[in-house]
Amino acid sequence: MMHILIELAVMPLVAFTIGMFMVLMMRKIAAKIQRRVGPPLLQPLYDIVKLYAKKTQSSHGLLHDIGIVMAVGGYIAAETMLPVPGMNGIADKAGLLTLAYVTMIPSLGLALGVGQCANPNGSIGIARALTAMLAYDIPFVVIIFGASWFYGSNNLIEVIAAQQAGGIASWGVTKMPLLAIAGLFTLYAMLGKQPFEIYVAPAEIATGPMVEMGGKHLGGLFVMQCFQLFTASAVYVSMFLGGGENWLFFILKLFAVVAIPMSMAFVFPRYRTEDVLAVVWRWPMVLGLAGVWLVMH
Amino acid sequence: MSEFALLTLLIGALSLIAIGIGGLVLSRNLFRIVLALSLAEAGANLLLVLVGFRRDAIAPIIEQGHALTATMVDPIPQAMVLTAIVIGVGVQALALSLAIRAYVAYGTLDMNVMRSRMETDISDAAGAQPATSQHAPAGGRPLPPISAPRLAHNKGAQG
Amino acid sequence: MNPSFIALVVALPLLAAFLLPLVPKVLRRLVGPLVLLVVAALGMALWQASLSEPLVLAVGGFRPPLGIVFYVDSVAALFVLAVALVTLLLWPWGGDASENLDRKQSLTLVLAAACAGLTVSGDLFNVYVFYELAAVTSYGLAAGSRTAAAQVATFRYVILGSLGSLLALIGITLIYFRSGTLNLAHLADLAPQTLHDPLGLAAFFLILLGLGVKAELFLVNTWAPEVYATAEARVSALLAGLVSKLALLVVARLLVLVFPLPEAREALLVLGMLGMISGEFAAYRARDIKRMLAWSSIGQLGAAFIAFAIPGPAGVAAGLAIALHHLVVKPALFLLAERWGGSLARLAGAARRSPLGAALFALFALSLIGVPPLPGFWAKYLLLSGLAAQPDNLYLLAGLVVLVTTVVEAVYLFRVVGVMYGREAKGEDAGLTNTGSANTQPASALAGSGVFAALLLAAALAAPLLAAPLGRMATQMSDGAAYVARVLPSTATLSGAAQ
Amino acid sequence: MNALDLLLSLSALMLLAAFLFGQTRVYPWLAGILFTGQLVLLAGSDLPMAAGVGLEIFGQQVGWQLDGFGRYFALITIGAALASNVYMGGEWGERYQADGHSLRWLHAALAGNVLAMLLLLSSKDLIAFFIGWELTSWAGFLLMAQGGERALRAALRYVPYAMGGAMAVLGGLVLTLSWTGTLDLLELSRVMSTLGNGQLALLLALFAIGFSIKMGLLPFHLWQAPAYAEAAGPGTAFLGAISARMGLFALGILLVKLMTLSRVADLAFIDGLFTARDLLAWVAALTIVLPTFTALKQNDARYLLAWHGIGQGGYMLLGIVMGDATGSAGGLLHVFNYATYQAALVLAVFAVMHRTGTADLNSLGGLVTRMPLTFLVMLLGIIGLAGLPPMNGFVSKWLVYRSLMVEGRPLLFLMTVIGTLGTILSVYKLIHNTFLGQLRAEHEHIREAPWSMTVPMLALVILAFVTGVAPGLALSWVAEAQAALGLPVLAYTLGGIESPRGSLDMLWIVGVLFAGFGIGALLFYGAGGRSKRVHQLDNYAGGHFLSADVRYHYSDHFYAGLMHRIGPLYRGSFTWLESAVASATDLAASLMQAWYRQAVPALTLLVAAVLGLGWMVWR
Amino acid sequence: MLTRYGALLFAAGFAFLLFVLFTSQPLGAPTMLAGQAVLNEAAGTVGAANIVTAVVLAYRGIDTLGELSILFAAATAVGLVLGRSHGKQASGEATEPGGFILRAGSDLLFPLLLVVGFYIIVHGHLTPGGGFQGGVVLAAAFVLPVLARPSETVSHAAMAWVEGLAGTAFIATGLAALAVDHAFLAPLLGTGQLGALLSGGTLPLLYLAVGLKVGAELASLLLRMTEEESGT
Repeated sequence: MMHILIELAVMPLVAFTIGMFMVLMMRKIAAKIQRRVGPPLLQPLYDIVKLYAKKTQSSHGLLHDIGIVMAVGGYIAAETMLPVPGMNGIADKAGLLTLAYVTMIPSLGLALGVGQCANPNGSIGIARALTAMLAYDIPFVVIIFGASWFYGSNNLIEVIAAQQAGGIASWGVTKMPLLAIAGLFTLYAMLGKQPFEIYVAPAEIATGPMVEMGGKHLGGLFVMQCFQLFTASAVYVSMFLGGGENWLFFILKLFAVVAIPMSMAFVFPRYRTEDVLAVVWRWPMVLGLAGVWLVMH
Repeated sequence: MSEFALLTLLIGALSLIAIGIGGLVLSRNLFRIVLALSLAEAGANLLLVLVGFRRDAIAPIIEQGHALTATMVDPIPQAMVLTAIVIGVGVQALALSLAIRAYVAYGTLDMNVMRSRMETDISDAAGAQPATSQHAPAGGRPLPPISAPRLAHNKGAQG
Repeated sequence: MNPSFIALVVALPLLAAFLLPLVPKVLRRLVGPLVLLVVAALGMALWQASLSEPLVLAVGGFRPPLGIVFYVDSVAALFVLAVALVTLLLWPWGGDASENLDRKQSLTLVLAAACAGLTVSGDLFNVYVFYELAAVTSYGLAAGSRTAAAQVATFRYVILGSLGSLLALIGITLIYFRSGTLNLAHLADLAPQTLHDPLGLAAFFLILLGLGVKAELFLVNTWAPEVYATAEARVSALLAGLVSKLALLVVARLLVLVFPLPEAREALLVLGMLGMISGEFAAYRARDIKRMLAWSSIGQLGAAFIAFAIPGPAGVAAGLAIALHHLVVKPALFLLAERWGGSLARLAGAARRSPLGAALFALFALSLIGVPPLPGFWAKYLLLSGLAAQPDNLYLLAGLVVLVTTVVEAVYLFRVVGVMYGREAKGEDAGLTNTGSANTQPASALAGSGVFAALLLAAALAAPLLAAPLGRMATQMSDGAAYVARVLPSTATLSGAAQ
Repeated sequence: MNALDLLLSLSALMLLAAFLFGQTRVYPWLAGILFTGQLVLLAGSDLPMAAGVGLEIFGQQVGWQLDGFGRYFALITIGAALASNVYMGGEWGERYQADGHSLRWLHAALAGNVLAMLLLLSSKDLIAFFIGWELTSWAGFLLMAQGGERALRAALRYVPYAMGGAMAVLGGLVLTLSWTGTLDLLELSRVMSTLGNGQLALLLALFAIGFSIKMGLLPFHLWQAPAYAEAAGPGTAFLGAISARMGLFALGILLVKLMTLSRVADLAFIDGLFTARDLLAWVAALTIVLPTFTALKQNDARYLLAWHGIGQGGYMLLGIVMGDATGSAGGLLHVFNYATYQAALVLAVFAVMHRTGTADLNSLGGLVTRMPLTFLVMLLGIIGLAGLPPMNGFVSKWLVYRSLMVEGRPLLFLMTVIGTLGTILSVYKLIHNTFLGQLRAEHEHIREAPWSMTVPMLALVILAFVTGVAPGLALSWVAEAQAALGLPVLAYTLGGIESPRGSLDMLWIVGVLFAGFGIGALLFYGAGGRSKRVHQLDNYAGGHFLSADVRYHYSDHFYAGLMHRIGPLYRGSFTWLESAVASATDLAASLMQAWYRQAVPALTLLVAAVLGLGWMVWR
Repeated sequence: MLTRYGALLFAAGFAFLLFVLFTSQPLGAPTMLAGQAVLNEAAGTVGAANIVTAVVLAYRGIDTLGELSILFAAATAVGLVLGRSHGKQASGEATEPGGFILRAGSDLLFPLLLVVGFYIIVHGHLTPGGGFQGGVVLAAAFVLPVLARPSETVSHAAMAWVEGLAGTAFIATGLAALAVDHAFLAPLLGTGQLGALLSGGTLPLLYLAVGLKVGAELASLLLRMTEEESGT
């Protein structure tokens, strides 16, 4: 009981910090690719502080706020279900599948909040976001299925233990390379980063979910993004990269998961909504199903 | 009576039936139909009598001169024929009277014309469209799926 | 009970019919119902008496193979009762000029006598005579609506019926030709040696076609929709409800006693299936309620033919159940149709104008399609379980046909229910909405169908109690050997007669 | 008089009472008391509850007995009826009567449904079963047909399906009798699995078709959505919550108790390429996916929910077909869970209809401020329907997923997840188009639904939440049902299940989730400046002020991109099938009518006589 | 055209099939199981010299009752079809009477036909003939005057009385047997001397009833049709 309370208090901080640096890293990588300098070290934190500190904060109603609360809170809960070095939280009571569904709660929260704003552009953005969720979650659960079947368990603690037992040779990525590749692909779609950023559409914010978000609503979403980056990469690390033997390796793995594919993906142009569906349902799906077939035979 | 004569009678009776039925089927005139019917009935009656016929036998009437044990033809078919004839008469009379009335009403004795007039009358009386109409039966066939108002441009809505 | 009284069920209605025009005007309207009540009482008494053992009457006191025999087992007795009751319920009370009413009442009485005769007669030619009697009276009644369409339809009916009778007569001639006797028991006794050959089968087929005209057998039932659509509703009810059942009963008797052959059963089965398919599907597209009911009754009789094609008591039980059920339901539906008449489209909103009538229609429809616990279900259950118990695939096919056509039946019957409970005709259609034509008697029609509904509900409640008597009746009827033994106590006399 | 007799007589009494004075204000109170009494009686009685009366008819014993499996469904039935009854008893019923409908008949139909279902659920043999089955179908018809012309027409569309199903069942029944000589369910559970493969396959086909029609499995599902959606409000709720589940009940008895799943798995087709069990599982899986995505296209809230009802049935069947403790528990638990939130959702939609007069998703919007309680009900309901924590829908679906994972069925698993994701999309559309977005000017003064409507709705979602947090409460009934059916029994805890390969403890999960929300709230409200509340009608888009009379609510064609991609995949092929059958019937009917219009019937008679004679003479 | 030939072909085929069936056993040698027994017994039990009559009235008496009823039903049905409602019974215009020869002939023949008819009826149990044949002659006797003088109608009421009473008499005889002998239509009054006019018990009485009934029914049938003809 006590350790869970502690984890609930500590994990958001850890996740926020790691997530923030991930954001920074991504912006840096993007800048390097585009031959720019990129933002300074604490720029993401400045962004959030600025937004929170804004004088004019307008809310479209209780649900607008609650949506943000749900978005942030859902990830906090999800983090508690992830085993990290030294803390297992309630990972043995929830499992991979539950985790996958808990991570849908923030999307729903965001959708509710945006819906309350009564801005048609926001609603359109949410329709895109949910479509994207439909796109990436389908291959994602195939991968979850393959991993659970391979490890014979749904319990992330056991999954990690099984991987750590034999070093790199028993990591998911070596045992199930196809699933790992598909997982990476899916992870990218899940994060809503290029080239899958159509629903957020950061460049044309007026036609995305963020249209009515300002001040701490937007700040909350920035926080959520940090959590999301952490959670998603941690899930991937736990499934395929042997989890965290210790915090150092864990963090390195987390950053690697985000950094490596990003360097490649950033050069692709953005996909349209229906193309996201087509791409995500084609490559990761085929890879994932093939991986599951291999795992099961 | 010789075998040949018997066969001739049989063929005669059967021919009457065949001619009668053939006429019944082919005639369009109501009176001819009734006549054909009575012809066929005559054939059938003849057949019935023929079945009761017994070679070298006398009529089943006990006369003073004859012994009671004399060979007689079968009396039962004869009785049956008597009944059958009377039945035939009754039916024919009824058919004729119907023909008369129908003629009075429709002014024709042609069965085909009468039939189509009758069909029309039935439909009129029922207040229904004529049977040749391609409309759906009253009450409608099983409904197409009910789609919500603005679903039209989204074809094939029901999966 | 003295078996001599059996003759009364035929003689009394005939006597009443002959005397009807001579009875003083005051009493004239009472004669028919009274006589029918007496016949009903006789039927009841006969049923009681015959449940334990069938009654045999040698008419005129001549020993069986020589004279005509009346044979009353519990089935026959029940049908006598049914004849009396149904005729009473469909009695032409009025609505006509006095002279024509006399005639209709006379004809109805003669019809009742003919039907009673059909059920009790144990002689092939006598059956033919009563069949013709029933035929002629039904022709008369069918033409009794005195419209030109009715007369043409009846004429066509007469021609088809007479041709059928002709075939039946030829069939009887064939049988007599081969066996030299007309007594059914005697024929049953002789059949294995003499009639179970192509000739016997041919004779059976001819008789089947002949009697099939009244029984609405497929191939020879094309008259039914025309006649039922043009005749008065209660006449249609009589023909569809009563007369068809008795022709069917005769065919069944013949099948059980004389021709218990697989070929005969197959013929019945195939024709029954075709009847069900053609009737129910044709009704599916019917546009007016009378023709819909006519087609529906063709389908139901097809089911009864299928049932009687099942060998043994199971088949007879199923056939009886279907026939009796239809006997109750179809006349009631025709009575309701008399109340509404007209095309289905005009029924729109009928439930508002006549809630009781619409409710009764729904009740009968439910029973007709066999929704438990209404009696129609038990009839269908008996039929299907009988079919399923047969090893031959043709029987299974028949079962499939029954199932499929029931679905079709449900669709068109409930389409009507839907129309009745739906919105009333609006706009230009409103003028068409018929509020009951002048020559109908809505109240008596509704009361009549109400009585039928009461019978139906009583049967539903008493279904467990009815099962045993039905089984007994079926056993009695399907036991050919017992029939022979009862009518011809010793076969020794027969061989004596043959000498 | 024992407990089951009492239960059934109470039900019959209620039916009678509904007929006699269903239109009065007293009746709902009486019915509420009686329903509650029935619930208490059911929950408190020892199993199995056997009826004191039994009949013998045509050589068959007909009797009634309620075991754990039946009681599970019976509890849900009466619970759903109770909620519907309360809802019907207040303002909704008055409006319904004022609109010219008969409340008496509606009450009677509801009571009749309950009675019929109880008879079905407690049947001891196939005859009693069939009686119950048909009564349920027609009582359902009665309930569907009320509420106007469209309801009637939709109900009529149900008739051929219902009858087709009933006839398939009846055919199976008589074949069973013929092959095994018995109709007693207990006896059959011993002998039926010993039948040969061919016979068993035929029986399975007949019964399964019959039951699937009721359940709305593919391809027999087309009737269900309009029939359920168009019924009168509480009728829709009741029908949606439990009526179609009678098909699941029957399938459960057939597959598990009578035939046994292992025997069903023996029935292989096409050289063992797939078995009957696979086939059923795939039908269930497709039933999850296709109707769910059809629901996504609906623009009427009632239809949307009704289509989801069809889809959710797939999870239940899939769970039962998996046959292990986890899967079958999931399937069975989903019956209860689904009933709670579906009834709540339907009632909420009808509450909105009660106030606004429409359920068209393109004519609503922004009602969250007007009807907050109804919004809450719908929010919790859709979370349940979508199968997300913390509601109970998640638990039952999780059990099914878990079973599919353990049994190693990746494609079926994928189907269930696709279904869930589709549900999330579609329910968001539901709540967005109804409660979020722009408030229409004409809805500005709408009030919250009256208490008689909100109380049953809230009770249902609270139940759904409580059994989501502590699924053990409902799982005790499920375990009892599993035992009665002969399935392996799930070892459950209050919070879910305890398993080394992955357990589920909803108490902890929900606890953490709410703790997370708490921290989120702390982060949001605890820091930064106070936010100013903007009026609901004070909106800008693209820098342009949007006044209330401009309709800018984004509702139509909600998932345009998705539809563009997947729309062609399911373009009404089943509708085509249905209309093909209808046209074929029409054609056959025309042919038959032509037969009866032949000009010279005598010729037919002659030909028939000649052919028949020839056949008889020369065969 | 195809229908025409097809129909003829089928009619011929029907006859051919019947021919095959009826030649499957020798004609002219009937099995006569019941027939022979009747031949043996009829004289003794019924007492009619004409055994066909014995069959018609005694052994198969109920057939005859049925057949009378058919005639009655047919006549009633024809009345129902053709008959008008009250008041319009008589035809409007007077019809031309027949020629002299017809009128004189009919006057002459009427009594003759009556006598012949009754003779045939009452000797029905002795000689060929009987109620049906005699009844037809009687009917002819009553129709002939109408042919001669179409304007003179025969009273339907009287006809109805004859019809009703004759039928009643037949059944009453049967019922009397039921009362006396406990067998409907059983022969009563002994058999008498075979071949005598007053023999065969109730048979002559029954035949008389049959004759009157047949005569009246046929006459009324014919008269109705002639009225219909002249009325239109």
